[in-house]
Amino acid sequence: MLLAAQETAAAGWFLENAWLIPLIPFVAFFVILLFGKKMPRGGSEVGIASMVAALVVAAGAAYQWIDRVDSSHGEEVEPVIRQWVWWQSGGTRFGIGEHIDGLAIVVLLLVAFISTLVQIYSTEYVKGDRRYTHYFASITLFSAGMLIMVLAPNMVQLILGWEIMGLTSFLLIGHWWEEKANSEAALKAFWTVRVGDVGLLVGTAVLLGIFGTLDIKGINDSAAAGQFGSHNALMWAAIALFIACIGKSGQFPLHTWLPDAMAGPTPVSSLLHSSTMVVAGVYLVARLYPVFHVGLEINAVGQTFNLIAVIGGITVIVAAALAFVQNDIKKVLAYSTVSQLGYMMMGLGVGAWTASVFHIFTHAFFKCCLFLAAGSISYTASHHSFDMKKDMGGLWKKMPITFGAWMVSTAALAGIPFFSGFFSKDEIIDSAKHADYTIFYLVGIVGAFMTIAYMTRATYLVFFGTPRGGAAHFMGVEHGLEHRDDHAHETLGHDDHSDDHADQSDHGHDDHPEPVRGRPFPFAKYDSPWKITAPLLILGTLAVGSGYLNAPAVGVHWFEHQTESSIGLPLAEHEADGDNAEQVSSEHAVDESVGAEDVGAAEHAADSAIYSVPEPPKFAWGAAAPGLLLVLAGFLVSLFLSLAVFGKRKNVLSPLVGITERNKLFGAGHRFLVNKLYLDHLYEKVIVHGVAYPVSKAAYWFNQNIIDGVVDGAGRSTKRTGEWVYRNIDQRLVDGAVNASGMVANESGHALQPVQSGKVNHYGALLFGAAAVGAIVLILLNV
Amino acid sequence: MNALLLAADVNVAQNIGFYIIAAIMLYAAFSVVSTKNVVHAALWLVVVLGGVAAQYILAAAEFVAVSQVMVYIGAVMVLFLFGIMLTRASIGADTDVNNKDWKLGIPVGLVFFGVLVYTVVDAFEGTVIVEPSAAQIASSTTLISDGYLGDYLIPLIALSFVLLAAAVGAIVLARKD
Amino acid sequence: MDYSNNALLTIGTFLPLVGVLIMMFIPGSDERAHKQIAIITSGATLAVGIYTLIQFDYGNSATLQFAVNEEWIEVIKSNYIIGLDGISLPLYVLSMAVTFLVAVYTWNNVPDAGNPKAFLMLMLVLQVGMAGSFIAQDLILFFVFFELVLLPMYFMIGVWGGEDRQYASLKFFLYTMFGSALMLVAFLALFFQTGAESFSFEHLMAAGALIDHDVQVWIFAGMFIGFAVKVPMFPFHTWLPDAHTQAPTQGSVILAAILLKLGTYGFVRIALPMLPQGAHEWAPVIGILAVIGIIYGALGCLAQTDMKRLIAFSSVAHMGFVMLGISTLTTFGINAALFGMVAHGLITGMLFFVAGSIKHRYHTLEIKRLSGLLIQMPKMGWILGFAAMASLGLPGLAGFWGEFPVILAAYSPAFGVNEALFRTLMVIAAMGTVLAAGYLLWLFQRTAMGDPNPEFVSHDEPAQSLSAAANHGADADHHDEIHDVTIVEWIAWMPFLVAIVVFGVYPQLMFKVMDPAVIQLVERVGNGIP
Amino acid sequence: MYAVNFLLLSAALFSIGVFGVIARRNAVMVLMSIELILNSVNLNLVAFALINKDIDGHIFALFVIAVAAAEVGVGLGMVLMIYRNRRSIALDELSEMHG
Repeated sequence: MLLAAQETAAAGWFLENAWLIPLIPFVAFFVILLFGKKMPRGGSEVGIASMVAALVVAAGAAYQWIDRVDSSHGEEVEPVIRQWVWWQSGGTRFGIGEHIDGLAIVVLLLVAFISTLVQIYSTEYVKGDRRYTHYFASITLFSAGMLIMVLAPNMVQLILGWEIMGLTSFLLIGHWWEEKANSEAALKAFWTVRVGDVGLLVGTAVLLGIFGTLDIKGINDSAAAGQFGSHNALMWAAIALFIACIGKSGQFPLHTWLPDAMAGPTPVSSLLHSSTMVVAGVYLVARLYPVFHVGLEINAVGQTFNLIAVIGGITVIVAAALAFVQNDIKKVLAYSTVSQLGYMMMGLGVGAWTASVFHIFTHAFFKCCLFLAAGSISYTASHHSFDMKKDMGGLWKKMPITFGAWMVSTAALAGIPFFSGFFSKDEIIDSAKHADYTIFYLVGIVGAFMTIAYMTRATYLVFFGTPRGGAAHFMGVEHGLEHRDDHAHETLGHDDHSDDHADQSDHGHDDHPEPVRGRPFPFAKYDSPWKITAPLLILGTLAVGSGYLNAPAVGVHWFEHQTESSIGLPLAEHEADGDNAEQVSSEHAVDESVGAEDVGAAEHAADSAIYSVPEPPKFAWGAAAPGLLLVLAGFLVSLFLSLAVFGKRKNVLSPLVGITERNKLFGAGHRFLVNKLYLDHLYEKVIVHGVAYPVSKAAYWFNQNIIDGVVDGAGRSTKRTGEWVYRNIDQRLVDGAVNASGMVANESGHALQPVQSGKVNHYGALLFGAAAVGAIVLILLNV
Repeated sequence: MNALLLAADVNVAQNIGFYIIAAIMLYAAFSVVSTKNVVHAALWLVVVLGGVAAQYILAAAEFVAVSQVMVYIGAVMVLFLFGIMLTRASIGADTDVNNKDWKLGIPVGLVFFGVLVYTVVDAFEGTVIVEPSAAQIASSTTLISDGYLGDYLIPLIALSFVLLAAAVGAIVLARKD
Repeated sequence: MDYSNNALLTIGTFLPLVGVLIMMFIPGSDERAHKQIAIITSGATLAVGIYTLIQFDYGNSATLQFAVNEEWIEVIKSNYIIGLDGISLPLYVLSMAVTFLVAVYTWNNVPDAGNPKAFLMLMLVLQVGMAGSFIAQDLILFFVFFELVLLPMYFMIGVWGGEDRQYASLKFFLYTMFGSALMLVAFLALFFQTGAESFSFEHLMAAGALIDHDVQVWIFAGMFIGFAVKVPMFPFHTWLPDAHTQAPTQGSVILAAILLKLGTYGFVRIALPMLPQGAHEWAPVIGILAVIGIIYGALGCLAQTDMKRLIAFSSVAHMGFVMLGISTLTTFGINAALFGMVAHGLITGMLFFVAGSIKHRYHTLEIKRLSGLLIQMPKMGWILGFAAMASLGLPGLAGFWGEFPVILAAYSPAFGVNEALFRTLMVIAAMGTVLAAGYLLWLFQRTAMGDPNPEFVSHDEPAQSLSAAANHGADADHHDEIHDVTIVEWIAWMPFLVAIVVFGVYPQLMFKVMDPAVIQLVERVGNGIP
Repeated sequence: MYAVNFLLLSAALFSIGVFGVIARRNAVMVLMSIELILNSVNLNLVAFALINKDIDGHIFALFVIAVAAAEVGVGLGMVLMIYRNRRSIALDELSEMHG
């Protein structure tokens, strides 16, 4: 039963039937759960097939959406909405179905595509796992949940998808639940996100109270048109919903669950905890942007900060600082993810909707790629260890694909020009400056500096320097020097040695029998098997290429054009004063890449609308220069720091060799090389030990002990409160009152026992005496 | 006798009759609960029961009065005397016919009496009984029988079962096996 | 009203008595026959229930259907009036389904005290009382059914319960009797205040609204305590953990699934529409107590060391949500409350089943001693996880629909009830969902995850082994009791599991039935408030 | 004639009966006291019948007489049995009902 007559005519089959996209993996989940174990490939084939099918439909829908936008000729592009009755109350019916527009298309494609790659990757990575089928069931259910959320036409469906993601996150983080640490990380993730979800529930209730509907389109339209009772209520709705986003998207101060969530298998980290699930919060803000924009008065005249931007900005800096002191490669990436999510939030907080959504898009590719690369390293080179200091180093020679993908993605993450991250991140920073949010502009460029710094450090530790631990083992085997008969040998050789896995048991989750590994690509025969490296190649390519969908630097605004109807608010020139406005308007005249009609339409809309978001600024190299210079500075500082700190320890020669090579490659001056010891001394003693170390240590300490401590403490004290209440109030007071009455009865029973003499006369006396007393009472009452 | 008593002008006589009988009854009742001789107690009880029957007649309830005489004085009292005999109570005075703490009964009884007097006086003070006419009295027996075989038929049958059960029960209890 | 005098409901309600009669004449030694008869009888009852579902006119679910109005006790003007509408239909059928499944479960899970004959007979009598309460449309009739439930449950706990059964059963009995007494007084007051004309719901709903405001408040107070004890609401809840902990599995399941619903059903069916002004005055009090119950029950859960007791405490929290929904006096709230009743019945029933089966295998429910269920009994462990997820209100499973609309409703309670108060309550209640996630998942983590307790691992297998410890058939010591879900358990549980998913995924199935009736009810309440 | 007369008489009889029930040690005498109480009740019933001009009071009185007869029968039967078993009908020696 269709909920209401919705305009879907001539939208095209794929757009009309986009509801199939989540439904396919959802059904596949049940198929895997019920029949997966009996299938030849343990259900993974169903998972992959369903994701491919979803991807095909999503791609079809994307194609038709592009067609729809292109044929609209500058008019407002309506989203395609279809809903079926899901539940009703008080005669009001609520639907389930689809709400598909540019924003939804972007994330749909993203999720379907990355899920497919990650599932393929996983068939190798978790091969032989005891709960292989469960793994694929959960990860398929995750994709279904995310797709449900993305397609949600109303808040209830959004909550449905949101919570399904939370569930699968719990299941997958705790995939190896035999170890207490893993199950605790899973619980922590679920609880922390759940704390945020209070905001989601409350915010939804407030929205229903304000707008009388839960349909996203209805809410957005009313909010944009100013049709809400009191601004106060809308503000509270926005704050409540944003709390949910803080929890889900790992924003400060609820970000602590995300690094812990790395206890899950690496493909899970790459899919859920970097590229897709954690952007759900950002997606929610983008989806309901009019609510947040109006409710929190973003871009209002004279506003210098707002909740979203502040939280995002703090997250950027704090997480980046934390990433600097991690030894676990996945934790570096996790903090990096948190930091990048902070960028997205900050972008939304300063009105840079398009840039933020585009950053969701590009970030997903390069961050997923980084995680998969980390997985590839641990799978092949480091004996399932993620410790950069103990088990890695010098891997670039043996793992060309992994190394290449990592480097490209790192460049994208760091925002080096012409890699994808540059186009999105720089635009966020630029927009902040443009919209007069100077503080956040500074936060943005400092964040960029820190990003490249920690990534350089990590890259150095993983791929350069002396191989250590597991990596040394791995590298050593190549040279034929040692240990032909152990596990590392098996990693490389294709002959079967499946009988001896004794050495694995010290690494926790991989106690199960190691399966026979797949074959690597012939041109990188020491790298991971092809099922792992193929996704890396694809994602690495996209880490470069995806940026060109919306590259103002080279004059491409295609992405913006496709998604701008999803903002829910008209675009308008921000009324900035002084040089800024002049500069912008002059750029306006120069840059003709946006059609004159579009500008006219937007300005016209801006005149009539009450609220509007500023149009993305026009790109200028001059504006980007400070950021780029800081990126360069960050790279250099971190590089020398890394060389000095980590390179020195192994022997005297290798760091020297390493340093010369790097400096030749990047054309840096020899002076630094000569003065290496000075710098070493300076950085290590002054900056590292004097400033950076204590600061980040302090931040980490603060994080682990205060914020995390608050989280843990809240849990612990809640439990203690529970115990106290139970012991003292329930058992003593409430139950005590009940038992006391019993006891009184009992005691008085003892007291009255002599009365209970068994003598008839006494009974008679009591009976009549009581009757008399009763009669007297009655008389007195009636007098 | 009824007609004589019910005449309006002999109301005084009726009152006097009532008080005399009442006085006798009360004395007899005190004796029942205070005498030390069981047989005497039974005999005083006969006096009380007879007095009650007399009061019934004063209250224009002859059928009840007759039943009272027949059932109580005729049957129940005989039962009591048999009971006394069979339990070999001494015909003479008993030494400890009362409980150790028999005095408990005095306050209870007095309180009860006080409550009842208060209630009765409070509720019926000044209520004068309109004497029923002769015809009414004559028809009262008819009305009673109508009541028994009409509205109260089921309770009557139930009561007969109770009596039967009591008879059987009494036999069972008293049998010497 | 149109009384079709259709015998369907009467048959459906009293059919279990036929089974009881037959069982009476079969010697208790023939346990198998008793189990068979109980299953067949309750199955037949369920079949009648399903037939009722089919015959029900869904387009017309606000009006009473299959209504019967026969003379019963004329002296006190009480009639045998029964009928079914959208509010009672789900609960009516649920009671039948639960009894049937519990009877099936009893097939090889007779409680330790033995004597399945008496046990099953009591269960069937219990079913009559439960079903009757949901169809009664006359206060006296309702009261009779309501009280009929009490005795079988008392015996079930008192005879087949745990170590402390005597205490628990007596507490249960006295507590509920205390509530019933006040409730009866309130019923009679209502009867006399409305002119002592009739006990029928229809009459009382029309006449009750006209009672003087203050009188309504007092009568409502009596009903409130009566029903609140049954629900149970904080602070009348202390009988519940004891009763649940001591009751046999079957008793716990029925108690959680149906019995608790009698209280909330009473609020919705009797207290609200008959005393609108009373309800209006009491709504904030109910709301506050409900929210205290939510938080308090959750805190209580966190402190528990016994699995069954934990689940029992969670009932307090969940029923808090139901009561909060009712106290908003909105369609959203009452719909959600009704949904929550069914959902809680299914989910908590399921949790008690699992707890019972774990106890059966391990002879303990100490959370500390249980560990690694997922390794020893993977299916059981996952069912526990599933039920825990459903219980904490995960969307897509039934529990969500009992909580989420309540939160929506609490934002704007109806008829001028204090908004600021209810918004505060809404936020606190939403926080309750976090606590729910806390205690349920913590329970799951401690019992299901990790390695099995060496105490329960067979000797031939090293304790630290991570490979599935399913094969215990070889050794003959007590550990071979630890096996995964049996066939009988599957049969008894599968409908619960399926229903939790189906109602969670497509809640309209139930909302559609309830909503028109609820709208009518809320209108009626609204009309009664000046 | 005043209604109070009958009622007060009956009240007095009742109270005396109550005293007897409490004070007496001999089971037979307790039974007698009970008879006193019953008769006072009967007197009340008949008086009310007179006041209200309603024959029902008579009917109830007759019921009470019948029940009283039954009661005496059973009561004495019990007393006999107790006597046979214990050779005493002193009530204060019977304390099997001791709580």
